[in-house]
Amino acid sequence: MGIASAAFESLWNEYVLWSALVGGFTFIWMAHHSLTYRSKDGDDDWVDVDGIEVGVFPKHNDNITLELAWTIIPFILIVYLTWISWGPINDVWADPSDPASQYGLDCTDPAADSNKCHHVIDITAQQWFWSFDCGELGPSLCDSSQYQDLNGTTVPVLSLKEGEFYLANLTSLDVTHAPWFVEFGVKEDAVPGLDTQVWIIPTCEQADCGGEEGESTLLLCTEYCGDDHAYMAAIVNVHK
Amino acid sequence: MSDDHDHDYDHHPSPWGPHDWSHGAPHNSFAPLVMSIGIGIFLYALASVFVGGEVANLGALSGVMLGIIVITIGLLIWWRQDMSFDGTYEPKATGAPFRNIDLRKIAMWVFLMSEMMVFTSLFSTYIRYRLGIPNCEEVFLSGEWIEGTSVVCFEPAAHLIASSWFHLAPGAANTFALIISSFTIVLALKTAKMSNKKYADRYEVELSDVHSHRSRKVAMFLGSTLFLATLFLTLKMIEWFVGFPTPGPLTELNHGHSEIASLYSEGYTIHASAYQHHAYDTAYHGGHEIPHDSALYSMMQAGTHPGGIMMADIRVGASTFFVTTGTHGMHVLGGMIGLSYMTFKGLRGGYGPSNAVSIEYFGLYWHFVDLVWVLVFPFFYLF
Amino acid sequence: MKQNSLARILVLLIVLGLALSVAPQADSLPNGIIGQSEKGCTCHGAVPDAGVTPSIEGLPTTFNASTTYTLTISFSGGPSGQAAEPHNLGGFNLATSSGILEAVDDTVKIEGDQATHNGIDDDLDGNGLQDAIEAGGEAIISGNDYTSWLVNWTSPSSGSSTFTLAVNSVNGDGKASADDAWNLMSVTVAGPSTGAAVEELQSADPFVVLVTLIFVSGILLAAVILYTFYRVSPDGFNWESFAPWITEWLTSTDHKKVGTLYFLAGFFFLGVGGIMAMLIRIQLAVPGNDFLTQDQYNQFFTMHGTTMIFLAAMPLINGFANWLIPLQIGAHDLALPRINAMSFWLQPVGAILIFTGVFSGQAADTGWTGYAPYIVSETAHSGTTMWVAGQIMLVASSTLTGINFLTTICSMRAPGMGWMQMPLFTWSIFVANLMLFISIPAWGVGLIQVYLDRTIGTAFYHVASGGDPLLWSHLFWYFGHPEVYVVILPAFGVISEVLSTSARRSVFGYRSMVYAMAGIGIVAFIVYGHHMFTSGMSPTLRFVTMLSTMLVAVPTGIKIFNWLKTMHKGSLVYRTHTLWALGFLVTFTLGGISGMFFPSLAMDTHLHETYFVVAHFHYVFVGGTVFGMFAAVYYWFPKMSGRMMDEKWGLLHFLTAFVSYNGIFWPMHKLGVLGMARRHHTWFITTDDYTNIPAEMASWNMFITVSAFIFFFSNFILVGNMVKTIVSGEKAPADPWGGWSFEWMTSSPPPTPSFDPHNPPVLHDANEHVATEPTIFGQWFESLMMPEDETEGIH
Amino acid sequence: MAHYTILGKDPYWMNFWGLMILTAIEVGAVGVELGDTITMSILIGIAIPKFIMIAAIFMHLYGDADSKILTMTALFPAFFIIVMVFFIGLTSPGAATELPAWCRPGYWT
Repeated sequence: MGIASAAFESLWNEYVLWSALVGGFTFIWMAHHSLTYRSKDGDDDWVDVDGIEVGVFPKHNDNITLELAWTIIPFILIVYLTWISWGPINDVWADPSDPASQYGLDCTDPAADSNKCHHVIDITAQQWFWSFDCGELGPSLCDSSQYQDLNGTTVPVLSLKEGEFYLANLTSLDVTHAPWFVEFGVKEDAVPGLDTQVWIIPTCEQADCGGEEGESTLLLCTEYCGDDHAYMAAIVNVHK
Repeated sequence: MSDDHDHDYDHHPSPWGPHDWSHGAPHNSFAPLVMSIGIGIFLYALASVFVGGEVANLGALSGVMLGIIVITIGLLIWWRQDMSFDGTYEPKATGAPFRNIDLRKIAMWVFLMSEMMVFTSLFSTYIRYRLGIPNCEEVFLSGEWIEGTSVVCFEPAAHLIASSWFHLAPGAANTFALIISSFTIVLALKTAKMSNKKYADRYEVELSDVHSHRSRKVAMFLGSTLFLATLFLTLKMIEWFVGFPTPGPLTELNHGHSEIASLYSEGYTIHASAYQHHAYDTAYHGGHEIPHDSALYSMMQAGTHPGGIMMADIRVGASTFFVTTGTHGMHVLGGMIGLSYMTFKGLRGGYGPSNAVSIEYFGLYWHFVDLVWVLVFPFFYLF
Repeated sequence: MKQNSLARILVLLIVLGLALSVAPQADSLPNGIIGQSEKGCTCHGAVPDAGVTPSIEGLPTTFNASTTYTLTISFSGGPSGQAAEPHNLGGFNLATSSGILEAVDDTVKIEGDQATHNGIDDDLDGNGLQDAIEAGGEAIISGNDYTSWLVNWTSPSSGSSTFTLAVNSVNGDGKASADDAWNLMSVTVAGPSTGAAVEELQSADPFVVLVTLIFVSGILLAAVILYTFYRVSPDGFNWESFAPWITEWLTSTDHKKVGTLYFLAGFFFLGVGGIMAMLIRIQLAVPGNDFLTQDQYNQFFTMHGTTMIFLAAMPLINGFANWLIPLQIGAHDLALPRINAMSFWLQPVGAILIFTGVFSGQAADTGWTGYAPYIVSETAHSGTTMWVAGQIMLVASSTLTGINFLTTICSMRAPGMGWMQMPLFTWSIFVANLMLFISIPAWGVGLIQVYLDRTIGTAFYHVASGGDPLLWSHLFWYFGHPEVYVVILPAFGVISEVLSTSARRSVFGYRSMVYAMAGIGIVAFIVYGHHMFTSGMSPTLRFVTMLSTMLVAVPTGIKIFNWLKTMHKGSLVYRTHTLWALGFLVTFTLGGISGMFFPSLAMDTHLHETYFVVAHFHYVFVGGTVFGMFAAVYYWFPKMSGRMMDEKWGLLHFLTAFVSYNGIFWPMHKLGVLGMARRHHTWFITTDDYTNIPAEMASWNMFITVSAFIFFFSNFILVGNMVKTIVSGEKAPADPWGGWSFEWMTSSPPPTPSFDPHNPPVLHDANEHVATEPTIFGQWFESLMMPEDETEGIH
Repeated sequence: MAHYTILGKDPYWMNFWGLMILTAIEVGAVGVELGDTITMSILIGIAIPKFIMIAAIFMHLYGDADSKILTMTALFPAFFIIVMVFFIGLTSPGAATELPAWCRPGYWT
């Protein structure tokens, strides 16, 4: 199962690496100390290093160098992780009015670069299904006229073309919903009374993108919206 | 804390009161249990009376009353235990930072911290909506409306209230009422706090008469505070719902209306999804009210806007107004409940130099309520 | 098709009735009716329109077994046929509880086991004229060009059959129009009366299960109380001695008694929340399960979250705080004992309000976050109002608790105990209460707004009037994020105490521990936006909170490393509470690390609202708070009860619970990344790889459910251990573990008063006191305070 | 209790009349048409001294032995109040794509 966006993939790998390092370091340390420095209950041969006695605040057991070390080193790691997390913000939140952004301008805009431009579609959410509106886009770029059965529920199918950039305007007619393009790793809330947007970059897992039929992926609702929340799904079809 | 009066742990006072304070704080009380049950009944019944803005079951009002009665019983138990409090048990703080300050005073200040956050939340709500929703006046002047279709906009109550002295009168009177009540309660404190000797000199009474003389005076000041608080809520009800007849000579000034119109009668309510007001009527005063530099004016001159009365959905603006001032009003109500107990206790000679701080600590709350009004008044009534 | 029992039909009818009342706003789509599910169809206007009349003809009053009937479905009324070229007239969906539906011609198709019109959309330009006609060809016959259709129905062999028909009447413009209307009808036909019908075994309604279990737990609790009463004094087992005993408990303001009451409430609701978790896990064990309907599932996860956080974790923490804070700081009681009792009693009454919905089957179904506008919408259950009311009482309770603990800790410490000599548990309770106290008014105000919206009809969250749903999210998370630290910080305090005592060292870096906790307390208020990264919150604020959220890891890291270093050169004694503390270190570190994935925006857009989040917060709530509380139970139970707990049972409890716990939540990380969304009542696996969750999820979910049951039952070992200890435990000495703070000074259990009032405890300090000039800050601070020799108090 | 006097008079009495006068000015300022900005400045300009007068004299945050530490207590929530007003009161919802340029990578390099 191909996961999410390229941005997600690289961040994920980096984070998992650091998680493993930090976690491994902590657990090895813990295992070592808890096995090395132990004694049996009832043994009297332990040394009372800090003068523990009821009603007496024990001796301080500190080391300012060490404490500063594990304040500063994690802080540096945090700064690094923040830095690498900052970069991909433009992948998920690019500014559609900025011609320099990686998704360019709206393709219908006369000023747009035809090699780097995006298409705008509308997604409307309501309890409990999605409606897609491809606007003026032709069926090869975007098609929303099909419906398909998904586990006993008829859901709409959104067909998109691989390699194109899509900007979806989200609106909700009743309560808050959120389309989650499971394979593209993006979601954004559709809030009633508010216009939000989400970038969709369709990707395929197979080289031929499922051939004629295209490759189908799942869209789920990920902001709790009432009874049939779990059935509020759609199929996203990606083709060459 | 004072070591003179240790807890006597073999002492088992009745959980219904009264309490013997020389044995320390109450060790048993039914008040918490009873009051909690009362609050539960109250909230449950209230939600049965109203559902989604409509009266669903008026019969449940009896439940609301029952809840209030149970809460009152709980309060009475609480007060019965407190009535005998004469200052013999007054623990003080040890150590930094509140060294030597009465615990009750610290607790009251800590409580006020949470009250500050309550009103900050309400003000944040107000600021967010006031800035986030287009103002009705601006919408009106922009001409982006058409008669007969409601537009969503934020109508500050101040726009209505500050438009006429008659609308402003109850709110302005309330401001003075609260300030005077703040003054009367510090007078009560001052009177209660004065040593017997000083009191006798000051008011030229015999030392033996000081107690009864002082009791009357303290009760008078506390009673005045209670009266002013009652006046505050009465005026509030007049302003919200009831209205008030204007005396004859003033009717002329009030555009010929024979009463101070309440917000309710003006249509300014939480349900006002189609609010209409002469301020948003292009025909009002023959259209002289419309500023000539506004878009609406130019549109009407050009004949692209037919004019008429703008209809507005002002529910959010009205909700913030009524709930914020209402929360303040509930605090006044809470103060009144406390004051009625204190007045009663003062009448019975319950306050003297040894426990006058009780009045001060209640006063902290009362002044805080006044402080909040200092902010609520300009932001909700004037601007 | 599944066999439907009578109960299922009834449930279906109820749900359909509900669906009628809650049917949503929706377009009328060119294809007519889509999106039908077993509870009806969800594809029309806001409310059913009585102007549209559906009908089914051809049904017998009593059907014969296995006979085929031809049914004529039709409707009249509505905007149908108003378009210039009448096509796209409407559609239908017919469901039957038993028997088989078949299409007679191409105008009808069978979807699942339901019949619907065969919609062909041939009007891509939406001008109301078929493209085929425009192109000069023949009109294409489409199922939604009719107002009546034919369907064959083959009856089952026995039982009765309920038909549910939804029709919609559209104006044919192929667009969503305000006048598109729909309606719904339902009819039941009796089956053959010959032969004794075999009663099917009916599965119990999960609600009945839950309510029964809650009552059984309540009765058990009462039985335990009676048993305790009996054991304390077998001769005095009569009303005359019972009445004052129970009165004492109902009216007591003593911090130890109130603490015990908090424990009883906390453990009771921990059990109730656990039962709900088990029902949820049964539902999720297999794909496409229908053990719970979505309606029930939504209530259960809402109540599970609410119960666990507000009615289980918080009372347990308050139980320890009540018991231990006065003992640890050497005070005779809390500052305001009666207010303390009030804090407690508001909780059970609030809990009853929250649960009123459960007993009526209409509990809140909003999630514990209760997002607007769903929470004020009419689709939310009626019990939501009571949920809000109960929470308002809990807010009041927490505020009173805050006043009490802040005042107590600030001003009632024994002589010699400065701020930097306070036990770390006291510090943790102080910081936690400060955070709770400052943050909870925001939520209280939000709750009152919602309560008023739902009752008297204010419009704070009514989107149509300009209400802003995000305001609720802001107010909720302004409180909600500090709140999650409020429940974890006391666990930090417990672990500090337990680890240092067990390692027979003083805790490493006491001061940095305190600063780290204070730092967490401050940072908590400026990070809450990370819960709203995918909402429509101000993007600038999303960015700012991304940066600040990253910072939380620093103080948390300091604490973890300090705990590890505490063991260095110590003499760690393995007792049950030590094991739980070490277990806490493992799980909390894992939970902390997984938390680092969320502030990274590009990852959060994928991980938000998935099982990865569920895994993360259960790792910190259960692996953090609950494990911390378990350590605290084993650590302080001897002090409270005066008897030692059984270490063997404790070890068994730790091993089973720790292993099964990780079995529950570790796989959830994977589930989340692979595409399992949170708060979904069901999930599917089919042969189609791409549109479904991968097949391996089925095994993982079953594994999780089994682990969950083991975890649930393993905790009865603890309950058993506690009962066993009270009844027949070994007597505990004053200081069984070798701790230094004041609670170990008094006997176990402590007398009342805990310390001799004529000889109050004084804290000594083993560190050499170096007399130095106070710093400028110290001098300034000293100048703020009342003079040392002020004996008169304030005038 | 106050241990000081204002201009030789009882501080409570002086404070009371000061507040009455300020409030009268406040109400008067709204009655006279002065334009929004001036009205707002007057309202804020008067609310602040009123606020301080009530807190300092009626609530005894001035002139008592415990005044300083209690003032600090009263000011403690200031940080949290500012955070709340900024985060809740002064932000407005928007689409993520509206992220301002200064929050984007590359802007600073």
